[in-house]
Amino acid sequence: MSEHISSPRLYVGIWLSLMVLTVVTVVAAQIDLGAFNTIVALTIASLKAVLVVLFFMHVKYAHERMIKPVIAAALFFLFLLLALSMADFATRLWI
Amino acid sequence: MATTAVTPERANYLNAEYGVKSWLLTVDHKRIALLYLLSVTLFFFLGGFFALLIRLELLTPAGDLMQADTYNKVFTMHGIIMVFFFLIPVVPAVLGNFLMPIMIGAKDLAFPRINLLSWYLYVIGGLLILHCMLTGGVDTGWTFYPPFSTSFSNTKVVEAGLAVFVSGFSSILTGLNFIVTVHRMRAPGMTWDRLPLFVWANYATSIVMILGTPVVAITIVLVALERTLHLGIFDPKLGGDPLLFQHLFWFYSHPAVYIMILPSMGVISELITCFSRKRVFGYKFVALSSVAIAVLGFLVWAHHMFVAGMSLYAGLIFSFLSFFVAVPSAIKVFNWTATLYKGSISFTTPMLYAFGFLGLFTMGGLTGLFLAALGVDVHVTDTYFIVAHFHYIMVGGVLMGYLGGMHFWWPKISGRMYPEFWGKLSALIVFLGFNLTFFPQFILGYMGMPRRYWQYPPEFQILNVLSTAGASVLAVGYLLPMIYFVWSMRYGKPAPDNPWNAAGLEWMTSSPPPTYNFDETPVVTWEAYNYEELNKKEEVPVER
Amino acid sequence: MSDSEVAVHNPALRHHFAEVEQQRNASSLGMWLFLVTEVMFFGGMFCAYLVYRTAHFGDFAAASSTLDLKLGTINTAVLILSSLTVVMAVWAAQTGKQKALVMYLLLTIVLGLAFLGVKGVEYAEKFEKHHVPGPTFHFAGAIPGHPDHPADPRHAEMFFSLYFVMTGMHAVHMIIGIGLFAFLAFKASRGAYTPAYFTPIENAGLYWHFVDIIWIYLFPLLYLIDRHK
Amino acid sequence: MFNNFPLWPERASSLAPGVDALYIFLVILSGFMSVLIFAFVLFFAAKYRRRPGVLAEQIEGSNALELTWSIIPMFVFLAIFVWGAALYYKMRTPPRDATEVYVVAKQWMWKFEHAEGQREINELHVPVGQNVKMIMTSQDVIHSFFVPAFRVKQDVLPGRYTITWFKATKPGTYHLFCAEYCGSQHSGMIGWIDVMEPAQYQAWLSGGTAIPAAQAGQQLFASLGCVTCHRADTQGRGPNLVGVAGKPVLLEDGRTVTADDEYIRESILNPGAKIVAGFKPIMPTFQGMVTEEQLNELVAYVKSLNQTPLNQIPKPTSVTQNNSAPSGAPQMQVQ
Ligand code: HEA
Ligand code: HEA
Ligand code: HEC
Ligand code: CUA
Ligand SMILES: [Cu+2]
Repeated sequence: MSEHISSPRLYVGIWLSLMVLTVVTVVAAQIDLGAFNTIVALTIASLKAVLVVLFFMHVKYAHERMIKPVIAAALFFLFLLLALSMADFATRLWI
Repeated sequence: MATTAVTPERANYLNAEYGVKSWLLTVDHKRIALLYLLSVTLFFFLGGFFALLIRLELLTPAGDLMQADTYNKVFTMHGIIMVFFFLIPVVPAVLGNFLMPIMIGAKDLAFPRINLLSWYLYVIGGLLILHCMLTGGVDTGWTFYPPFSTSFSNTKVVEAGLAVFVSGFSSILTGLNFIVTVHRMRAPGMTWDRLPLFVWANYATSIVMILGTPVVAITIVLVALERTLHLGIFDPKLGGDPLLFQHLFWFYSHPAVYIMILPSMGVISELITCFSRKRVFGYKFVALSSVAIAVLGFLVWAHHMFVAGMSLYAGLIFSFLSFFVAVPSAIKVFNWTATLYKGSISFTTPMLYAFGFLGLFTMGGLTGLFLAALGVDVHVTDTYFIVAHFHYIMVGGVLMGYLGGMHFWWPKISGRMYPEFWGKLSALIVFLGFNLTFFPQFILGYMGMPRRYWQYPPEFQILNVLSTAGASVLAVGYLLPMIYFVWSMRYGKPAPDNPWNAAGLEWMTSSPPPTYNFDETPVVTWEAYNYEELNKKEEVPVER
Repeated sequence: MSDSEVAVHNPALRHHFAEVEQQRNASSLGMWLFLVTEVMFFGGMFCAYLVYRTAHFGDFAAASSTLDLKLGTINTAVLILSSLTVVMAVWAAQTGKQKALVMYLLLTIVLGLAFLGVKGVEYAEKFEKHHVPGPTFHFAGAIPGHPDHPADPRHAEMFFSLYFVMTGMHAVHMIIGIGLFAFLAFKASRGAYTPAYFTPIENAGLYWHFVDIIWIYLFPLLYLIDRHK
Repeated sequence: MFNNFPLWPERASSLAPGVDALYIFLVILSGFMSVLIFAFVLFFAAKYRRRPGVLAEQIEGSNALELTWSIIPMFVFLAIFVWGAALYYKMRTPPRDATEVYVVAKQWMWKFEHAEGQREINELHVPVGQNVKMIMTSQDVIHSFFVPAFRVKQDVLPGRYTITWFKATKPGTYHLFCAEYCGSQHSGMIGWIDVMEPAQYQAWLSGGTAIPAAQAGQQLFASLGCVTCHRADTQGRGPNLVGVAGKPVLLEDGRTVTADDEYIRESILNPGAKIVAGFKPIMPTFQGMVTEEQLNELVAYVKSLNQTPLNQIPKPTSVTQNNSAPSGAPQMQVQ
């Protein structure tokens, strides 16, 4: 079994990026960007999540092949839950 | 015929160890399956007991047998027990648990201790619901709709919710275990296109268990918090929307109906192939339609909410999607029928159940189309038409499949044959009793009798009497197998390793199997349902 | 690592697996599937939040801006740091640095407790301000950007209900994680984990990162959106 | 033929024949499919029953067949969908000329209030041939308004309005059921719909000394102080409500919504939710100060402001606004 071991330097780098992103999102929240505030906040959050998943959770180097499909499935079904629920709530105002 | 075998038994999972502890602490998937069998059966009879109470109350239009509140608790307990404590675990946790590892040539599930933990969670959930029942019960219906459940019911909603929550985790863990097992534990040569269809079906079921159950779990937590801590999430007084609950609830509970039916469909594939001595028609389509049902099943949940006050557009979307989930079911039905073509069909008890399944599932499924059709659903929703629809599938379909499977694999599980005559008789009784019980309910429903009614206008009585009569026949039909299965454990003929000359790795090990299933890990070089070769060897005619 | 020879004798190999690789893959697949269920579990709450947030955007913003941004940010930093310590713990286990492993685990526990402590301070503040849903709830904020437009206190109450449920569930997960790490640290100090067998550390790590990710979303959703004046 | 053993309830509304037609179509279709499948199963079972010396023939499958029996059902399903959807659309869009009945459901009774002011409990009188729109809300839990003879059903929710409508076509007395489980006496929450000939109905209407809903609403409008802000000119602190109902309203945040019943209701209970463009959010909430019935009356009054005035209601001065009646597809919003 060929185990991939990332170097602590990479981890610290990721950690620093996460911290920077945190600062950015907090600062961005204070600026009025209209609807973009939400988008920016969630984009940054997703960016952070991706970093954590790929490097801290070792998905980038996973030896188990099914992990990526499993994550994709989780996101897909989460999306279904949110999107199809909103299909009701968002259209109630329609005529 | 009633002589017990005197020859010393081969070492098997049953005689490997003795004592209560060897059962309660076992990590052998086969023993855990038997633990499930025992507990699930208990709950079935309990749920059936409540069903009988329902039917007795509805014998007359007046509410004369019990109080209204009692009736409400009775149908609620009936629903909760039958759904969460019987039908959802029954096929995967009993037959699936027993067979999945053997069928793929593994020694056990991937996580044996987690498997045991699932059973304990199930039992804890079961004890909670029993406790809830004995200390006052719950009267919200199995659907727990707020604001009734959160602010108006003064029964034990939280406790019932907790029971469902805990048993939900049992089913999550089972699903998790199955998926990992199928992916990682297959014997050499057991490729995906050689998997028995029962394994495919359970695999698909597991997907639903994993993705759906957590949502209902958190939903129930929210209801409980709203009740106890006055958090306001569904509360219309705070501007909350009770429909949000319904969305979250059905996000799980619609897919959950496929948790119930898929494993049974898997059983049917095994039965039909074996007793028509054929490979299944369109293996790939039957296998993939299971996965398709599992996935599409997540797209249709709000068809339970057509009159609930959803937006018009959501109604249209969900109705449209609902029809698509019927397509893979249709594929299955057609393929099973085609499998019979040019077969060599024998009418053993399991096969009779399979025929029963085909008929009743088809009718139940087709009436599902009535419900998915918006205009008709508006009229029949929340009437007995719905009750009939789901009993046709859940009792007529799932239960028939389960009983068929129990008869089929009983020799493997217990090492004994069941009495064939009584088996056939009970299959017949169940079929007739079933139709008598639930067919009248379709008419009743279209006539407008609402469900969850403790008393009803007198013009509905005739049909209700028929239904009650049917239920008592049905009770006999279910008690019979109970009796002769128990009887056969002692007095049944010892079963050969492969009494049906069936395909599948489970038939290549001894009956009952040894603790680690195979003396030697099998290497698979043939497709599933290789009846071609088996038929050549066949000379021993099947016991009729 | 040359595992193939070790495999046969590896005491960690359970009877029903053929080889260590299979067992490791199975357990990490199992762990990921468990995380999928967690995603859906929190997904239910996110769904509720999405629905109400879009329906009562202003009222929720009003309630949201009473949250303490400073504490929230600090907690985010604490949690991210704890993710680093966890991944370092896994690294220590992979490379057989047993002392470091225990140290990193303990550090994670400390950070986790710090997070919970800060959360506790925040909760206490809600109690003082009567921002806890229930009969004593009271809210009198205005919609951000519309100082003369009072927010609907009922919707604010829903916001706080969701706030407590979501952060509460998150905290419960943290507590479980901390318990887990305490147990692992104890075992690790006894030398239970080696480069050949450290699955429990790896899986607990995955769990912790997942909890971290939940917070990564909770933080902007609860604290940040429409925060500006 | 089925007089003693009917297979469907009386057909007493304009919607009923359509629903029954689809139903009967589905019965025939499913009957046909079931018989077809059973016939095949039984035929194969008999023809290919096990005989000594005859082996089963192994057949792989057939992609052509698979495609056939996936695609044909799919089109059949699509047809059913379209048919059912058309009916549903009709059920959920009340005609514009419908008279309105306000319904308040509570554990365990139905309360009705006619536009003319008649109030009834568990019994509703309606004229034959007239479109009737039910504007429904609940005081406690979810109920469901179900009249089998009309083939209509709609859940009734607390905190908001839901709407259904029907046009009775046949005089008679029909069951009204509560179809959503609502607690102990769910099965007792039943009543009658009396469908009368128009003349009879007029006689029934004039029997009582009811105050029309809109008029009662007008009195409330004065006594609750709404008039202080909502004046019939442009001088009020609140918008002039004449001609508002049923029309699109531009909101402060740029959205446009239709001022349907639900919107008016929300404006009274939760004025802050949707601010009319150009106004300040100063309107106090009347949550808790008005009962569901009073709320209905207020809504009826606001709507009456741009209808051809009901006979008794004095036309508010300076109204030139006119008539196209409020209407609207039912629509709901998260409250
Ligand atoms: C195991 C359980 C199970 C299964 C498998 C199903 C399967 C289906 N169900 Fe059912 N259903 C329930 C259990 C189940 N249901 C329960 C418990 C409820 C009530 C819950 C409650 O309120 O308490 C319910 C309620 C329910 C409703 C809501 C009714 C209401 O409350 O208003 C609807 C609406 O669309 C529906 C639809 C369907 C459909 C379209 C299918 C489809 O999957 C069926 C597909 C199968 C077939 C269609 C048959 C085979 C096909 C052919 C032979 C093809 C040939 C046909 C043609 C060419 C026409 N079901
Ligand atoms: C797996 C699911 C399942 C199963 C197997 C059954 C089985 C049966 N059900 Fe059930 N049913 C549901 C799931 C199920 N049901 C659900 C989900 C609801 C909705 C609940 C709700 O609205 O919330 C419902 C509701 C429901 C109603 C509607 C109640 C109402 O709306 O008012 C009725 C009425 O006839 C009914 C009847 C029956 C009958 C006669 C059986 C028969 O098949 C049962 C036959 C079995 C037996 C008769 C047992 C035999 C045992 C003995 C004879 C021994 C006696 C026992 C002891 C002494 C302990 N069920
Ligand atoms: C203190 C002044 C005040 C009082 C009292 C008041 N309103 Fe209003 N109302 C307003 C203002 C200002 C608006 C516009 C801003 C908004 O939408 O909240 C408004 C908006 C409305 C609307 C929406 C109108 C539209 O054009 O869309 C309705 C309907 C309404 N009020 C009904 C009532 C009723 C009924 C009452 C009495 C029970 C009432 N109001 C009492 C000030 C008042
Ligand atoms: Cu009201 Cu049921
Ligand atoms: Cu469904």
